[in-house]
Amino acid sequence: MSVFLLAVLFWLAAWAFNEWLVRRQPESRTQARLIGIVVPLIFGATLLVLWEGAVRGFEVPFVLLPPPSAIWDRLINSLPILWADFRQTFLKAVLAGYVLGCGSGFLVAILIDRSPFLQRGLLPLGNFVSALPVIGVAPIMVMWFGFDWPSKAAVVIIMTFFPMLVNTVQGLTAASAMERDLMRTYAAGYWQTLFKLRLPAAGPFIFNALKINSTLALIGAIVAEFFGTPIVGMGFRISTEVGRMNIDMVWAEIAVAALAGSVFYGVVALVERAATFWHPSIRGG
Amino acid sequence: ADKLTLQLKWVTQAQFAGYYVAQDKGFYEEEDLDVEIKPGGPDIAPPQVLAGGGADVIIDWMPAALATREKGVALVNVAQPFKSSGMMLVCRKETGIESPEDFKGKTLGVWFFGNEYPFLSWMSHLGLPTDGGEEGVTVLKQGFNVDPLIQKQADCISTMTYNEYWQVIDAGFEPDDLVVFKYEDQGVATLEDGIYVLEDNLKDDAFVDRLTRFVRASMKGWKWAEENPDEAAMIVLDNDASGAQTEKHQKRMMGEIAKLTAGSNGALDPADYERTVKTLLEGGSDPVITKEPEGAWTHMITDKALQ
Amino acid sequence: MVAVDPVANLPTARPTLGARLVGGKTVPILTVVVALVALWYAFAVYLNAPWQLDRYAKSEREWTAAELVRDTLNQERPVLPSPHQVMAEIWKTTVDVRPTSKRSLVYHGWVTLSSTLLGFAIGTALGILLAVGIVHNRAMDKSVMPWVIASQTIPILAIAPMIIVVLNAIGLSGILPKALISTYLSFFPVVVGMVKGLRSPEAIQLDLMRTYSAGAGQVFWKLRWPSALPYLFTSMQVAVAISLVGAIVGEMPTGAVAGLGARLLAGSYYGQTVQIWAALFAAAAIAAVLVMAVGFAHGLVLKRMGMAR
Amino acid sequence: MRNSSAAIRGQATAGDGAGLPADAGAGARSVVEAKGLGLTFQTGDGPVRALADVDLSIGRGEFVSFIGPSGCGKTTFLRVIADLEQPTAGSITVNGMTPQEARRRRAYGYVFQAPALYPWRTIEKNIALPLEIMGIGRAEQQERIDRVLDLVDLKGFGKKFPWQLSGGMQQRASIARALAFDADLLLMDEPFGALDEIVRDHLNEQLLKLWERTTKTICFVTHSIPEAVYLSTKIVVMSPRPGRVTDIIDSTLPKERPLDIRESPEFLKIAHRVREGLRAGHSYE
Amino acid sequence: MRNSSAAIRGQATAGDGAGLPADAGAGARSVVEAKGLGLTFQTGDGPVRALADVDLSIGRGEFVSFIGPSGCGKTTFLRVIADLEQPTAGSITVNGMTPQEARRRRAYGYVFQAPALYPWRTIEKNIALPLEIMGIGRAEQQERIDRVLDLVDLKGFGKKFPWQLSGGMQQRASIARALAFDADLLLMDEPFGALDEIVRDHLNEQLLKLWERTTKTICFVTHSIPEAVYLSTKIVVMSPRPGRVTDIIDSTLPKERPLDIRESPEFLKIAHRVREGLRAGHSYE
Ligand SMILES: Nc1ncnc2c1ncn2[C@@H]1O[C@H](COP(=O)(O)OP(=O)(O)OP(=O)(O)O)[C@@H](O)[C@H]1O
Ligand SMILES: Nc1ncnc2c1ncn2[C@@H]1O[C@H](COP(=O)(O)OP(=O)(O)OP(=O)(O)O)[C@@H](O)[C@H]1O
Ligand SMILES: Cc1ncc(C[n+]2csc(CCO)c2C)c(N)n1
Ligand SMILES: [Mg+2]
Ligand SMILES: [Mg+2]
Repeated sequence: MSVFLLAVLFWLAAWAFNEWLVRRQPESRTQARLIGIVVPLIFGATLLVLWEGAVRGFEVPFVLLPPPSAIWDRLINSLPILWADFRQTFLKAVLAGYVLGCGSGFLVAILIDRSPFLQRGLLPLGNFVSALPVIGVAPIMVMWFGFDWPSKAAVVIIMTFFPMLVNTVQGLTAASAMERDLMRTYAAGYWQTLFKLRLPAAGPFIFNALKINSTLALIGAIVAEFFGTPIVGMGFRISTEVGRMNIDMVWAEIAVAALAGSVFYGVVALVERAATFWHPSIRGG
Repeated sequence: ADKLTLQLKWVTQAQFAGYYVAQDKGFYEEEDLDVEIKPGGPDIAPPQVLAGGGADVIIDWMPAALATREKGVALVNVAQPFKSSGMMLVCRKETGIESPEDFKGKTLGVWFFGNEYPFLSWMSHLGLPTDGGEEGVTVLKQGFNVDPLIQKQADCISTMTYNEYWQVIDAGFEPDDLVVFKYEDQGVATLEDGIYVLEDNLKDDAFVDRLTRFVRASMKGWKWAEENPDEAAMIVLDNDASGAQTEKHQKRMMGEIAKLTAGSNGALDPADYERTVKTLLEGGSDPVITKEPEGAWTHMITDKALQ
Repeated sequence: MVAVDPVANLPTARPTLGARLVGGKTVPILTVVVALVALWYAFAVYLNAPWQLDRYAKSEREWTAAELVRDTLNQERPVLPSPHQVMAEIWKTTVDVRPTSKRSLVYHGWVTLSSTLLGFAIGTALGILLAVGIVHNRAMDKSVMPWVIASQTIPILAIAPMIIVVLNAIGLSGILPKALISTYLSFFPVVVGMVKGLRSPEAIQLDLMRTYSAGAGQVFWKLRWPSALPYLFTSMQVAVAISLVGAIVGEMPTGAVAGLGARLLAGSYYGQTVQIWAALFAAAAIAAVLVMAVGFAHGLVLKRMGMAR
Repeated sequence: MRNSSAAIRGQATAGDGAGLPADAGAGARSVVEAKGLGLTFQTGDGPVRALADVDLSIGRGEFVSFIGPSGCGKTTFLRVIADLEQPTAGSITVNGMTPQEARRRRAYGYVFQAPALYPWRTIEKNIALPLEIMGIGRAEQQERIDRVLDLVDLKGFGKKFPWQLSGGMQQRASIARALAFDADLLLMDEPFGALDEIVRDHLNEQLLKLWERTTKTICFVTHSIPEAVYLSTKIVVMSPRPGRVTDIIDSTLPKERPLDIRESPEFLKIAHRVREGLRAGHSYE
Repeated sequence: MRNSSAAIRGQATAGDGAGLPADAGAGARSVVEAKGLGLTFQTGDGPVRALADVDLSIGRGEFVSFIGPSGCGKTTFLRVIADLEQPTAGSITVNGMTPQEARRRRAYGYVFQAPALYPWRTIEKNIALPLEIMGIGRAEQQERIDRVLDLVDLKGFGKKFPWQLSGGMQQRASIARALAFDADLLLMDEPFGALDEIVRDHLNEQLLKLWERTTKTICFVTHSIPEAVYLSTKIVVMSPRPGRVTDIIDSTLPKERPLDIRESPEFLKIAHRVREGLRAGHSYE
């Protein structure tokens, strides 16, 4: 119990320290960047300390929730397995599915936009795809595309398709009336208006979808592996090791997923910064 | 009435008919018990539920239970209604597999989630690596159903005598199209569907008393089910909240289950236990358990219950 | 009147009767549906044919193309069930049985829907709250956002069973654990969208507020919130859909007792493809209705705000 | 005070007509021809009549200024010419075609009342926009950009983004954009509203020179009476809600106009007439 | 031509000072006091010096016009007073306080160069915005709204949305918004730029009346020399990049100013001086 209280104390102290850090006027760019990195790290560290404290303080059974220290132990001792799983799930299924899913969501949005007929006919049906639940779709995909990663990629495609579709459709209406009128005065064709005005204006929405999808894709691929897979992959490992009561391994795998997902998201966010630099939310509003 | 929660290993089906019968026929009530039966499902690990306090008693397979015991969750087998194993590996005949020697280079579907231990032990018995190399077998994590065999994605798949095998047959296969390897026949059978509790709880007399009554009533249920398989199946059907089970399938399953429970009065046969442990210990380079377990079973409950 | 039609450059048809039919939703939807169904039948034949041919070969039977098509479309365990099989199943499980029966899709749909809505409501509220914190507090922006992102990379669906066990261990049971899984999934799109939306006001609009020395609350309610609404609704459309996925997945570990998730699972367990597809359709239909409801609310709000031109 | 607009209709005024290319017929000579033009907006709380009964004919090579109280429909009229708004009564032709056809043929350049620059493009790129759409080569684009940037005195700001410029600079950038794209008909909606007198004089001169050199027709909305008189061959005075043409004044000033023509009695006489026409439309006094 | 601004600093000009309330000290009397003020923007391609070395003192009750070429820093200077921009050199006080404190006390009303109306609010609601923020009761809000709508001649447009108004009407709505909220210091950035001469004259008169009636201090950016001369007690002429004060002209016109004062020799003399000062800052000729 006292372990837990100590952890809480640590948390409060770290929080205060963070508050102090972010209120400082950074003297230089590097210092500002450093603060930007240190603050979330401290926050994360306090979460871990709280976790460790809670698990030890309340004597939570190991098979329910292992402490971070045990997970770390397991992590560094299982790097080869973790790497193999990562390659199978992330580098193959997630990336392929993400690219194809976002791409097809985007293309269908354009298609829908291009033809008012389809807009009225296809969009309501697009909503249909939105919630095809993984657990329903995954077995079907295994049936169609086999046990290996293509079936997982297919699940990822289905999961990422809809957020992209909705956001792109909404984004394509984001250009203001006057901006559009300008294009009309040039008698710009559909595609010119699209590429020179409406897509740039839709940028913030599209990146929204890309960000949401970066985490959805990972979840989708992992869950899809519950429904048949060769005996490698992050989802395979998680479900197998739960059954074997190796919960520390499960969390080690989750840690890898979290790291990969965060980096993935971070990369998308960086690209967003560069591509939609003009939007008030990035210019600093 | 005393409350007691039972966590099943899998969804509501005739595999657990004894417990549903005991509840439905009032056997638990007669013992002054108020039993809640929690169906399981894929990814529900009964030992975890037990450790988390979500259940007092669980149904599990012995290999998984022993492995869990090594992980620090002290499971103890207090009763064993299933005498024999229902596990089989079913292969399509056209793959040319006739005996275990032919497995080399083939693709086999296996259940994981703690159900893979019997299979792994068997393979190490045969000296077949399971890493997908030339010299060994390629293993697929098989989903819930028999599709991999039907779709020819796997050469053989795991089945239970009482369930998946019949699904293969229902899918249009003739028994002649199939080659079946029963774990029992291969000498690698391990005990299935036992009743387990936490070791610490056995020190509590009140709990032991409740447990005794539970086992007694449950065995009564099982014996009733063995004698009235069709009615038992209907009871199971009534308890299936998903509304997905069919009468034909459950009746057939009950028939097969009765063959597995036959010969058990509920008390664990130490010989069966020894055989299971031996099989598991022989798991080659990566055995399921590393040392002979101690205190993993007891007759304390069954002795009292079956007086 | 002002030209804001996204396809303003296309020749605008005069509203004749035919055009009005085409201009409405009925004809387009019907056309697309018919096209999809045709495609579906074609695929069903293609995907189910190998097994059927196998059958014919085994029974050494002569067959014609018409027979093949008929048989592939009416298998008991098809790889891809044909539309009429799925429709028949849906009909059987919705109309032919009492809605309260365990065999009724209506019953299972309701079980799923209720935890979806609860989870969605909590998730949206949580997402908005977090976004507000992130936009207003630098410490939160810097420290929480990265972890919100990391939280989503935890495959919650994968550990949903564990979560439920843990929640049960601390005394939460019933609909709430399932709803919490929906919440966990659905709050994220809301956070991402709302952070963007709350930051979308133009500099000059914020400057105006500064000149009034408006408090943070006033800036929020009078400027940031209205500007963020388009982002909020778009995010909510995504969130409600994911929420349903979460609810369905959450049903697996509750012992697959009831709900569309249980239905899907039972379907896969017994290789009942038709049943799977029926449940899938029910889920998709619920999703479509929910998404459209959110979209409809969006339209209403925009209209009230005078922004729908 | 109020001229019968019917009297003016069809009349082929074109300044003193110097240097105009001989054209096929009188019909082709008239660039804009409006007859009984009316436009009513449907708004939430009832219809707003923006234009009513406008009869107007603008010949090739004319410089027509529109002047009238705020909200009287000047912008609306320009937008009708540009096919950005559909009239609800009467008829209008542009170059003898419907406005839509004319727009399709890129008959005009339009300077909006607000700058309408795209925030994701630098000033240079904003000016290049119509040129890109019309498929003009890179080298020529650059040349034109340099020329017009120089013309509006924004040299050195080509690489800046719109939000980094002052209001007047943005306005000038949007003028530059319309000039870069060399249309025969220029529609300018208060282009010099945000500029100081000196720049304005300068740009007035430049615009006159440009107009003299080429055979452009210019429709020019302004609020400055001297500006209208100085620039135009024809001044259209409008009355408020619903916008009607109350006076059409043909300028008697010579085509050659030094800045100090603004002190000539001729000039002051016209200016007085415009002012009177304008005042009649107002409710004050 | 260039006055030494140092000579002017501290001098407590206030027109002919008629009817000003006696104030505690000279410090309190000076509403804006800038010393050596400078502001440099950091942009992607190097710094832009918007203001340099501005020394200026504005007394209570003064009407100060700022005039200068486009992009010279007028807006920037107003924004510094309003605490919307932080100076990078020198110092400035508003009512003897830092601009921030002054802003917190709602010391001023600001009319932006662009209308900055919120698109989701009707005109009435836009005008009500500052009143809501300051917690003024419903009934009084409505009364004030009606009054200012009348003042800017927008009666009957209160229920319209901004995009349903013409450019000039939007501009007037934004003036009305600033007037509804009754601050002692008014900062107006080209408020009448988009209005025709008649309305402009009318509003000029109204503004003068308002200023005479109350003891408001007004900072007024304009591009119109006559407007500046007609309205001001002090005219600040600025030079372009970096914006410096090149001339400060104290008006010798009487406080009572009928419109035809604009033909008086006195008036023309001042206007001439302003024009010269302005011209010096331009590169033409
Ligand atoms: N989209 C619209 N919806 C409804 N009413 C509109 C719309 N656009 C303009 N109006 C109305 O039409 C009338 C004319 O507007 P217009 O913009 O043509 O005026 P204007 O002469 O250009 O004025 P200004 O000099 O102020 O720019 C105004 O009363 C305005 O309220
Ligand atoms: N946010 C900014 N970033 C970079 N440069 C800026 C920014 N705002 C203004 N500038 C620069 O500062 C200078 C002064 O701008 P300011 O808006 O004060 O001019 P102004 O006198 O108001 O001009 P106008 O009469 O055209 O409105 C300009 O050169 C402009 O490019
Ligand atoms: C994910 C998954 N895990 C395990 C099993 C196997 N299983 C556990 S209990 C039981 C009894 C048979 O009815 C069976 C087969 C499965 N099918 N799917
Ligand atoms: Mg206008
Ligand atoms: Mg300015």
